[in-house]
Amino acid sequence: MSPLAGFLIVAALLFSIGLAGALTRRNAILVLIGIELMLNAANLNLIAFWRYGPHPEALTGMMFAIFSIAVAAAEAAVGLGLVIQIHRHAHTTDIDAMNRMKG
Amino acid sequence: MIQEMTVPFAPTTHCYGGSLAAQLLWLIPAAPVVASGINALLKQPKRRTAATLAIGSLACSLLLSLFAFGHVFAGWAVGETVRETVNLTWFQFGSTSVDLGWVLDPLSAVMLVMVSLVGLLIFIYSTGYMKNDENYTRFFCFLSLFAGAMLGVVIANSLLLLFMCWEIVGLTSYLLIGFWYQKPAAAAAAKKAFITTRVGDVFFLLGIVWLFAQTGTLLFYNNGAGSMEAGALSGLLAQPAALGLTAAGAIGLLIFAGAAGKSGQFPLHVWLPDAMEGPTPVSALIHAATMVAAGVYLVARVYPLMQAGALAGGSTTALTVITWVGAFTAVFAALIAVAQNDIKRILAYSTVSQLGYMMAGLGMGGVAVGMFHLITHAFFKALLFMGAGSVIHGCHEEQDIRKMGGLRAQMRVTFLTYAIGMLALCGFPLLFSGFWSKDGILEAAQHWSVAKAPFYMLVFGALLTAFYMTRQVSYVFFGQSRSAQHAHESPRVMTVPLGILAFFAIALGAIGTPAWPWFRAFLDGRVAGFDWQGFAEPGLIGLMGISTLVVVLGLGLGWMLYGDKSPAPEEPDALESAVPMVWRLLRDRVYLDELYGATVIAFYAGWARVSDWLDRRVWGGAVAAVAAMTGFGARLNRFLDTNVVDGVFDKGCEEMGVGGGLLARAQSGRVQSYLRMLALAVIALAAILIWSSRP
Amino acid sequence: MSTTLFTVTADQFFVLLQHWVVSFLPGSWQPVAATVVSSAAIVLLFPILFALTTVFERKGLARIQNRLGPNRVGPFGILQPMADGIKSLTKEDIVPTTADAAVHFLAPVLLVVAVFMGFAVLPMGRNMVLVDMDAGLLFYFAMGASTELSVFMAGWSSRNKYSLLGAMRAVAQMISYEVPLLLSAVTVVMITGSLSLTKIVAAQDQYSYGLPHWYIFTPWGFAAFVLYAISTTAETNRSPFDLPEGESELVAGYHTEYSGFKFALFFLAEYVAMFSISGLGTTLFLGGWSAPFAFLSWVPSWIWFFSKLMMSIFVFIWLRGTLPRLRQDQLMNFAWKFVLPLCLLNLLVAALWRFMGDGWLRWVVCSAILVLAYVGMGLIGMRSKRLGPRSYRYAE
Amino acid sequence: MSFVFYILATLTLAGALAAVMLKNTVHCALALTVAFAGLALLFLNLDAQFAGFAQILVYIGAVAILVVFAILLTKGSETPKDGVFSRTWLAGLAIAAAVFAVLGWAVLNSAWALPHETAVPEVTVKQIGDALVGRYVLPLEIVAVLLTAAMIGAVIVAMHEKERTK
Repeated sequence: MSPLAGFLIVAALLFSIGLAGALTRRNAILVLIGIELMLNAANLNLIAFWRYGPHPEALTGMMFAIFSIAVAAAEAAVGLGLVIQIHRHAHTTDIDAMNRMKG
Repeated sequence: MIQEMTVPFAPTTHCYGGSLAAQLLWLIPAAPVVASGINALLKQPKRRTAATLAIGSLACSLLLSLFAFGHVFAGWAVGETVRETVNLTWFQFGSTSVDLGWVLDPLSAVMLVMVSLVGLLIFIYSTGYMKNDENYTRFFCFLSLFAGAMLGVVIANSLLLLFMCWEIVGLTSYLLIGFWYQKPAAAAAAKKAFITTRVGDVFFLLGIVWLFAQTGTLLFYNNGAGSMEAGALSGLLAQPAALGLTAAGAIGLLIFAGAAGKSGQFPLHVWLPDAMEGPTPVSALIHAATMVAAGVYLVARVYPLMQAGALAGGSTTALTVITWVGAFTAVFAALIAVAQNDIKRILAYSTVSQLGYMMAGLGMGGVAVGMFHLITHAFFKALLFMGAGSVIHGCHEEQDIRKMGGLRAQMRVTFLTYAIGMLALCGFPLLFSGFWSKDGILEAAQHWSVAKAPFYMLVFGALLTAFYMTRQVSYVFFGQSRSAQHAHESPRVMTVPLGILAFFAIALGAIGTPAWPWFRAFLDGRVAGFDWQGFAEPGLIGLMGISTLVVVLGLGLGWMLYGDKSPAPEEPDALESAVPMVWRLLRDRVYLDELYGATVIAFYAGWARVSDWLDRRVWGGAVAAVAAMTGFGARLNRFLDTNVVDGVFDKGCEEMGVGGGLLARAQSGRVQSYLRMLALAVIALAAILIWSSRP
Repeated sequence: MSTTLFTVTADQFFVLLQHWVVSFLPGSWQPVAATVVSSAAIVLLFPILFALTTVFERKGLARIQNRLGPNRVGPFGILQPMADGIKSLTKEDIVPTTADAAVHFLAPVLLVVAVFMGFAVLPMGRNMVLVDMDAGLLFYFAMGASTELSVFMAGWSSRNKYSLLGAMRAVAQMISYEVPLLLSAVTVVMITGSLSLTKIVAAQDQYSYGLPHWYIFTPWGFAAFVLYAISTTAETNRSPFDLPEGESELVAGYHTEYSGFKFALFFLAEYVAMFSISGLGTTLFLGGWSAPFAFLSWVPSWIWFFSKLMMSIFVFIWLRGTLPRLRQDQLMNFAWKFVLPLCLLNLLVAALWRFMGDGWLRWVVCSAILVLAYVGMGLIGMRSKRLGPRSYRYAE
Repeated sequence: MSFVFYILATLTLAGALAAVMLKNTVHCALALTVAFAGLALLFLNLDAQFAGFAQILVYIGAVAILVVFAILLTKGSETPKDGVFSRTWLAGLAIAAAVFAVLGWAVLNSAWALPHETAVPEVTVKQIGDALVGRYVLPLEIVAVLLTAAMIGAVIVAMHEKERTK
């Protein structure tokens, strides 16, 4: 099995762990953590494909990963900001309690 | 010189006539019409202003007419016949255009002077006659409107303008006859007058439309393109119409039918005697001098059309018909006049018969003969009517001659002028105008190539005329007074016009004598020299002898039968005791009204009932059916709407709502359920992607 | 000629020593052995320096406060660190019951490791760098980033309100000043065009008219150095910015619940962090191991590096002795409203400097901009502050 | 598959699992940092030096601290009253497993087509710098704008209630 497959398996596993976290945890912040993990799994995939891809000198995979890191950081900041604000209003971070947007 | 009219229509005024008179011709009818307009706005008590306005406007029209007459006379004196027309395009549609215009030629000049002069005198007379009537202003408004319309008819160069003024004349005659509308008889008489003239007018309109269709223009004279000019006439002659008549002949007859209605010729004369319900000045002005003369003037104006195709000296069918109708009316009306007891009714029948004379004159002798009799008749008939008016006024509204008598002494001036008028009417030889004008007609009848009968009828008519006039005079003026009150002479404002008219009744004869036939020359545009040879024409002396004989015979008979006897009112008339059957027939006006009642009126009544039945049953039924249908449609629509449409729609919305509810549950607001759905979607997509891309 | 041989050997003494030691091992192991030896050297050297600086600092402070400082243990108090060391080792290591044991223990370890990692890329002498990494500076800052986390772990794990409060303040301060730190370093990168520290030192190792090309002598360099110095003092929670372990209010800040050896570790980590951040400062601005004057270049390069290092440490101690402690909001406002804007401006000036080409013009323009900025910001800052009597918003 | 890779993989996955499973939220955060560090090392293992350091600097340096701050500010550190996992945790787990199954299946199926061994790409920071301002200048500018917006947004969102609704 090629090393790339190994990395892909690890990334997939990491992704599903992140997804499980996001789906099962009650605390909003942990959902965000789950999402961060999923994003990182994606970055790992990018770098792996870049490393073992046909044109590493094109740097596409790496650049993509770098930009994705930047964006993920921004997303984390805003997400946590929102969670803090919700907590300040609803005094809870329980994700099930936050269903004000119910249809 | 006519400034561009800023009225909506853009008239292309190809004013053929350049002279000032032609230009200002339109002012003559305009003045009285404006006066009537102002009068209409005045309040009832404004009596003096109304009268002065009416009289003033007609005086100004008279002056202008004299000026125009002078202009034409000057032209005639120099030797070239003046015919000046001013034509305007009323409105234009596509290539054809409807034109109006007025013409100044000897015929219209003479009529202008006659109408405005007689009208003025009657206006002055009526200020006295109507003094104690409360609708004084309204009376003068209608009178001046009538004068304006009549003058409009006279100057019209276009059949359409003529027809419009013709209708206004008809309207004013209706208004004036029915002036005392409180009296049911007056109202009925006005309606009768209006409807019978309308019958004539229908044919007249048909004639106009046919003429317009054929020649494309309604103008009489349009420097060559007018309907009365050679080009159009030849076209009309070429056109065959029904019953072997040429188009020209047929149109001529149709127009004559209109004239017959207005001038009270035989079949349509029934309205004229009943029109006496109106005030006497009205009868004098309208039913003696002017309006009834309009018909004769119309035939004179359209004479070239009538005469088209006539061989030298010969006669066309149109003219023959006119002559026969004229002659018959003359005799017929004269016969009835003999048996009448109302003073104005006798004069009415006399007018009908004299109009018959004029028509016959036109038919046989041409325009000049007819017109000369019209002019003279206008003066002495107006005189007679006004005389009768002053008699009635004097006898305190008494109209039945059998209750009058011996007024010779009490109303001296009226008697004198009335006697002059009577003698002129009968055609007393040499001195009176009536003699010369009637003599002209008889002469024409004598030379008429078609038949001799009209000549004898006219002579017999003359005899009858003399007879019933003497009967009337003797009943009214001679014998002893049979009425209780004491009759008094009318005031000067009434007697002065009588005097003036009396003078004209005598003087006018001069211009038509064979020795100096000025009037005929003036109309035909020939030079009129004075020479006694005029009398030397073959047969003229004989004719004069016959007519004189006839007149003297009539007078004698009349004096013999009635003279100074003045019988008691209930006594049977002298003639009645002689020939009671004929007398009663004549007194009841040959039961013509009853005949019409039975035939025409019944016919229309029947049709009215039929149309009423049709309207109520058939159309009504149809409408009711349609209404029912729509009602049913509406109910069906409501049923469909509520059950089908709403039902389906509401049910659909409900289902939508339920579906929405289901979906809403999916939107639980819990983020994780969204994520789950997302993940499921990812799995499904990935599976599809992988499954589809396997080798 | 012989002198150059001598200077070279002196200069490269440690490198040769390393090669000599490594040569005893079989070929394949050599690279690993080389790194092990070098890192062992670093790990040994800096704690010794730490010990020295503790005394050096306490004596320095005393001198500033017109008192003697420790002089009981050994001549002039030289052996004082030995005493401290033995004291901290023998003291009982108390762990609060409610504390989160694992995190409590892990915090100091992570801190020390993170701090020591920084030295890997610092060029301490001519080709005396442990790892000549292409993205050396980036590696350094990456390693520096985990210090905040360990501070937080320390503060939180001891379940003590004061320590948590102290940790929060420390982390907030360190994060606030990390941005200006990076930005000032970036100006140097912009000019040299490379992240590798050896290249940066090489770029400064030239002399014109006898004056060295150190970046500090350029207008933007000097401004960047000032901002860098401010940020470093804040990063290491030293002197005016030592609010977190402000003894007067928060007892000992985030490491109140630590005692014994763990407390010593914290202390060690703090000082080593100071050494490594000063080391970076010298490589970036003071020309690393390059001599101040051309004619002095015969002196071994590492001597220059360490002397500059000690000069910086002296400045730290000097600052500690003279400046009063800043209040938390003043500290934060100062970071975000004064230091950061000037760093951004400095970036602009550096860009201008680089693209204006040689000549006196760029000197005038850059220095003019910077001077104006400093004066302006100063005036605005001063005018808005009401220098009236101290008002306590929460105290009363 | 080098020995180092295995160690790093287990380290990362353990960190991730801990981050998801642990009861105490702060521990989860710390476990998360371990996972981030593991990933950074994996990046270095893949010779993506710049990405690795960026990962450390950004994630461990900033995001971890952010998460921890968030936990503290929302009193996450006290043990939650009613269970750590949401009511429908089983469904979530099943779905995650399903996702992993699909991904794994995809990877294994295409494993034979993956390239085995390729040369170590020689990447210097200068190349990355050139790429950033050369080919990827637009994404760079957009990310710059995004980061500024996110910063301002986050500040406004989390600003203290009192001032904002004055």
